[in-house]
Amino acid sequence: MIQVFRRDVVLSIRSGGGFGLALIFFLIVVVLVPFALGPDQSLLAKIGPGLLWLGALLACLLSLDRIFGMDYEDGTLDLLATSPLPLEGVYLAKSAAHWLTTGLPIALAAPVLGVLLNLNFYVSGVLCLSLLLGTPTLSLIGSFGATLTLGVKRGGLLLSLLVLPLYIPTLIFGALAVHAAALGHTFEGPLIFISAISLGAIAILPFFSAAALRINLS
Amino acid sequence: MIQVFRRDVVLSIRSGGGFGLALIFFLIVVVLVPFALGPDQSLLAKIGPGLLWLGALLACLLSLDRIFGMDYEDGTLDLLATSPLPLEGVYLAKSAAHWLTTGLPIALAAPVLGVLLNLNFYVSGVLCLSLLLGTPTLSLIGSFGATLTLGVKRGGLLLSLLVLPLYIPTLIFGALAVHAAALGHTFEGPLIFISAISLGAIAILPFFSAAALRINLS
Amino acid sequence: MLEVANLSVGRGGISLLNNVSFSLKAGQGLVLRGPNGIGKTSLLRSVAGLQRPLCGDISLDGSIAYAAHVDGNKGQLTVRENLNFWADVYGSEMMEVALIAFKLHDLGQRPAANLSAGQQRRLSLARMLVTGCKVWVMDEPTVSLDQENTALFRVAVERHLQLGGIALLSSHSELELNTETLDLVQFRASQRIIVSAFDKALE
Amino acid sequence: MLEVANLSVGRGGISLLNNVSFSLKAGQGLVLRGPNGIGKTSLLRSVAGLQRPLCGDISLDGSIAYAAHVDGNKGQLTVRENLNFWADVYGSEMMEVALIAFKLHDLGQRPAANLSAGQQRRLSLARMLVTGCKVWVMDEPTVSLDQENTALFRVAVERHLQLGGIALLSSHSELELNTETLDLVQFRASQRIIVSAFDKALE
Amino acid sequence: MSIQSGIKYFWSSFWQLANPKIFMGWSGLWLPWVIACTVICLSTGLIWGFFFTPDDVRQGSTVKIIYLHVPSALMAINGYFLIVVGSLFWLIRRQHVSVLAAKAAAPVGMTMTLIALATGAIWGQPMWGTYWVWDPRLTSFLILFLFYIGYLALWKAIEDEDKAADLTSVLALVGAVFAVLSRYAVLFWNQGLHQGTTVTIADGVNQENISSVFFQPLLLSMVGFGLLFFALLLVGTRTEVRARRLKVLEAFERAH
Ligand code: HEM
Ligand SMILES: Nc1ncnc2c1ncn2[C@@H]1O[C@H](COP(=O)(O)OP(=O)(O)OP(=O)(O)O)[C@@H](O)[C@H]1O
Ligand SMILES: Nc1ncnc2c1ncn2[C@@H]1O[C@H](COP(=O)(O)OP(=O)(O)OP(=O)(O)O)[C@@H](O)[C@H]1O
Ligand SMILES: [Mg+2]
Ligand SMILES: [Mg+2]
Repeated sequence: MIQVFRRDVVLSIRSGGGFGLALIFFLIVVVLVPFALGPDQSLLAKIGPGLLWLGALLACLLSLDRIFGMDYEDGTLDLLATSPLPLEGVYLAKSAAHWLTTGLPIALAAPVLGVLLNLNFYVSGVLCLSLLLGTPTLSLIGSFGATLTLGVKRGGLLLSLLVLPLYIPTLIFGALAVHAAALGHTFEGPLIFISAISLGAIAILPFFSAAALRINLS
Repeated sequence: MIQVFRRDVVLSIRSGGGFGLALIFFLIVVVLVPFALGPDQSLLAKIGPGLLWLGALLACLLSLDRIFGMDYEDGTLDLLATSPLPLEGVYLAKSAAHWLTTGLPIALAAPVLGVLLNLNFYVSGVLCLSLLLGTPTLSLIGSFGATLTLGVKRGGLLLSLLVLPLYIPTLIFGALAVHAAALGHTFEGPLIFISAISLGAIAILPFFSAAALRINLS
Repeated sequence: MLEVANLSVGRGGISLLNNVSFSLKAGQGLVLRGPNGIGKTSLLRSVAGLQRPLCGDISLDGSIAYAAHVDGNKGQLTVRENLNFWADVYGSEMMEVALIAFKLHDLGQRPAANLSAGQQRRLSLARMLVTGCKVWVMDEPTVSLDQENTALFRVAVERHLQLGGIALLSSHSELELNTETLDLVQFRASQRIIVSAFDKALE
Repeated sequence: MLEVANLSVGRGGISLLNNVSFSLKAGQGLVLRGPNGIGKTSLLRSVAGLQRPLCGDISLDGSIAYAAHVDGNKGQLTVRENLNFWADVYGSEMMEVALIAFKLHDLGQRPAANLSAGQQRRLSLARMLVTGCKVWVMDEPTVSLDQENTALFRVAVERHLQLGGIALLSSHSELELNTETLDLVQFRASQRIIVSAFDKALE
Repeated sequence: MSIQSGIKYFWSSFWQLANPKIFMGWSGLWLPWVIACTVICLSTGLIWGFFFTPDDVRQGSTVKIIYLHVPSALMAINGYFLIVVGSLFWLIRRQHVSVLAAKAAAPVGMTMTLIALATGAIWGQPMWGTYWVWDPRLTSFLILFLFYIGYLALWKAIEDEDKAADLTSVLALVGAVFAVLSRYAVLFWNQGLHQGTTVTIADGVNQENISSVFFQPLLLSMVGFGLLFFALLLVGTRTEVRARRLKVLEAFERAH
């Protein structure tokens, strides 16, 4: 498992991807929004936290179909499936690698980008925390979706379609936590929900994903 | 050229993609936004037009890397390059197929989704018009970006990164036209700009793209 | 010990091979032969556990390593990194041996994408050595290899058998290995369509 | 008429072959031979116009069709649709001839993804017929083919030559074609590293 | 007969239904009756509701949308439930009929969702002054709609029937878990404008919220929609079974 994780991280860095790109995509979404919505400062400050969560989600989404897609197309997945590694482990390793190269850098950078949208220090901290707790779920659910659409060429959009409804609880609680913090309310409730979803995802998704992988390979 | 266009459309329909999916992704973005930003009706109405433009842009973005990617990976692009078709023609055909399966359905559906964000009939019409004039540019620029990142595996994020800055003028004028219509101002100016950009893209991008293709294949 | 008893395989609702049986003891190899499309790949995939057979039993002791038609190397990783990954996955120490066996040491630092077809193939053959598995299942292993490298392959397989390994191969060319061959034509399924219990009940 | 004069090719900053010259008249074929990694693929790609040669001239009259190591068929399209696409691109009417020449008529409605390796290869060979081009440039065309299908290939090439075509092939196996062969070992570049004008100026 | 053997008998005859041939015979026999009941219930319910009930004091005649809105909303949720159950039976017992029923339920459920959304939107204009608000109930339905589309798209995208059955079943199960999550998340997110549940199966009528003048025809059209759903489900499943048989025959054609 750790080998698969390490290899996936290296591959994503080698292919001009890696930590930087998810981040930059995130940055660009944040930059584009004022163009789309107009430069009204107070409006932007109001929707800032939610936008950052949305941006994180989309950045995550963009790289999903390649989690398993590359290995499926070039035959590596067949080889991995015949190796002694359990498919559950492969799934977890790949999700972890995806998180490390997209979710984590985004979570760490969000407070910095928050400055662009006038978020204060406290809200930024909560944003960062909520992303740290929530992005693993995004990667886990995304990889699960990727195992379902493995055999489908150009499956990127189908994948998004399958995955987005599953993202909604995380998005709601994530945005809720930051909104609550911005209004000075307590934000522990939503954060606990996010963590619970993350833990639940780790607990159940590996089995379903491994099953989907097995089905798709046969 | 017409053959390549026809084949690409068939391929995109066969692979479970086709007209529907870009649309659905667009719908999903519209659905996600209230979760991220909160359900405040007047706020959503205010940012609605911009959001729809942003959604169209992102839906377009998600399917870009497959325009040339599939053909490159399975060797078809080599074969096309040695065929009597000019690469400029291949580029145009592929852009057109991409537009037909993403841009066009999105433009036509935008007025319907406008209902979700409380846009009135008049503004929806302008939105539809601006998308009809603007989405060809998105496909053309996107395919151009795809020719640049051809050799890069998992190039999806890099591609978005290259392409997004080029999308900004179209996005600005597109959103501007709809904002202007919402405020009751004239909107012809921005629409003319969008059309000019589209025409410019058709005029110059084929040559650059063909050059990029040639470089990437050698 | 690899034992295949009364195995039937099919693809896409059509049965291909019926009642294939063979058994390989430690040190034995078997080359499957048969015209294009008879079902060699399907059979090998079934043995490797990648495809559910229609019926029949496959029993083996020892671990299995599979090499498909395609190479499955990662173009962005160097030759060494590719092998190293599989060595890690299988917990083996055979890297250097494999590099030498297939004359890859000079290419060690080269990204796999920049290899020629034959060099790629050598890399995927080296991978089999690296796995340290007892049973090798290989689908047309010598494709794209020149004569010299085919000889390297022959040596590797013969060594593997001498050390008590098992090899199940398919090939269209003469491998000149000291192993038995099995012509699959005799097993070609006559009643071609697979009818599942569900479909049967429909009639 | 295909004429290659003093051609040098390289890859990734390393020169591979120097001063290759040959000329093929209508009806002539040439099989390139040489060990793995010598530069056969690079040479063929240069001839097909996919890769810029380091120096030398390639002149040909007539159109060229190229078949690479990989098949390049679209898995989601059927065999017929695949061929039909290329027939459209080349504006040719040879579809049915090609289907028959490579015994693909029974597989016409099958999506290419569901073909075996040898059937895929037949499809990409049929594609060459469909192009109707005069010059065929093919990189290891008989990989994965069984004997019967190799014979079909041989017939197709010989017919092509009889009709005044030209064929430039590379192969590791004995093709038994009635053509000349050219061993590339004699052209192997001695001074391996390519120094571009820019790099030269730096010295 | 002891209770245990009774239960056993029930299950064995229940699984018998999953045999395609028995299913086809059984469903062919019952289908006309189901359709007849559907027509009777639905037409009386709707005609009674539309023409023989008074206008509401506050809502005027728009209240009559309720006879379409509420039943279709219920059936939309029902469809989802059926998909999950059918998928579960398929994954556990490999019963083709159950997964084909799940597949057949999807388009029906999706249409019901669409009807609920459309009638709701039309109702919303006079009631709330807008076609759409981001209310939890409404939003949940939009998500449900998306799920239906995704489920159907996955069926369509995968060529091999059994593989598609497996993968869509996995999706349905995971989707069910997240659907429950979403339902609660959405409640946290927004309290909403939409009416609370006033019709519950358990206590029949809640007189405070809805008077029996409206309730009786509503109940009838709800039963009618239920029967309609069942009828469409039977038709759909029979079509899927036939399509499956056709595929086998086609393969035979090609092979011989
Ligand atoms: C597009 C928007 C709408 C959707 C998706 C929607 C959805 C639903 C659903 C799912 C139910 C059944 C809930 C249950 O019984 O548990 C329901 C019932 C109901 N809806 Fe809507 N609705 C929408 C708009 C409206 C509007 C605009 C009104 C009018 C003010 C309305 C009034 C009602 C009423 C009175 C019920 C019956 C409540 C009950 O007895 O349970 N709905 N709706
Ligand atoms: N989905 C499918 N539907 C129908 N037939 C299929 C499907 N997939 C594969 N086949 C057929 O199954 C047969 C066996 O394929 P397989 O790849 O096992 O052959 P093979 O013996 O390995 O051939 P080759 O020597 O060409 O590699 C082929 O005739 C192929 O056309
Ligand atoms: N980017 C690169 N950098 C350095 N060397 C490269 C690069 N790409 C290819 N090569 C080398 O160029 C040589 C020629 O490759 P080519 O594919 O032309 O060989 P080939 O004769 O076709 O071999 P084969 O018989 O194995 O197909 C090989 O030795 C290969 O390792
Ligand atoms: Mg095979
Ligand atoms: Mg080569």
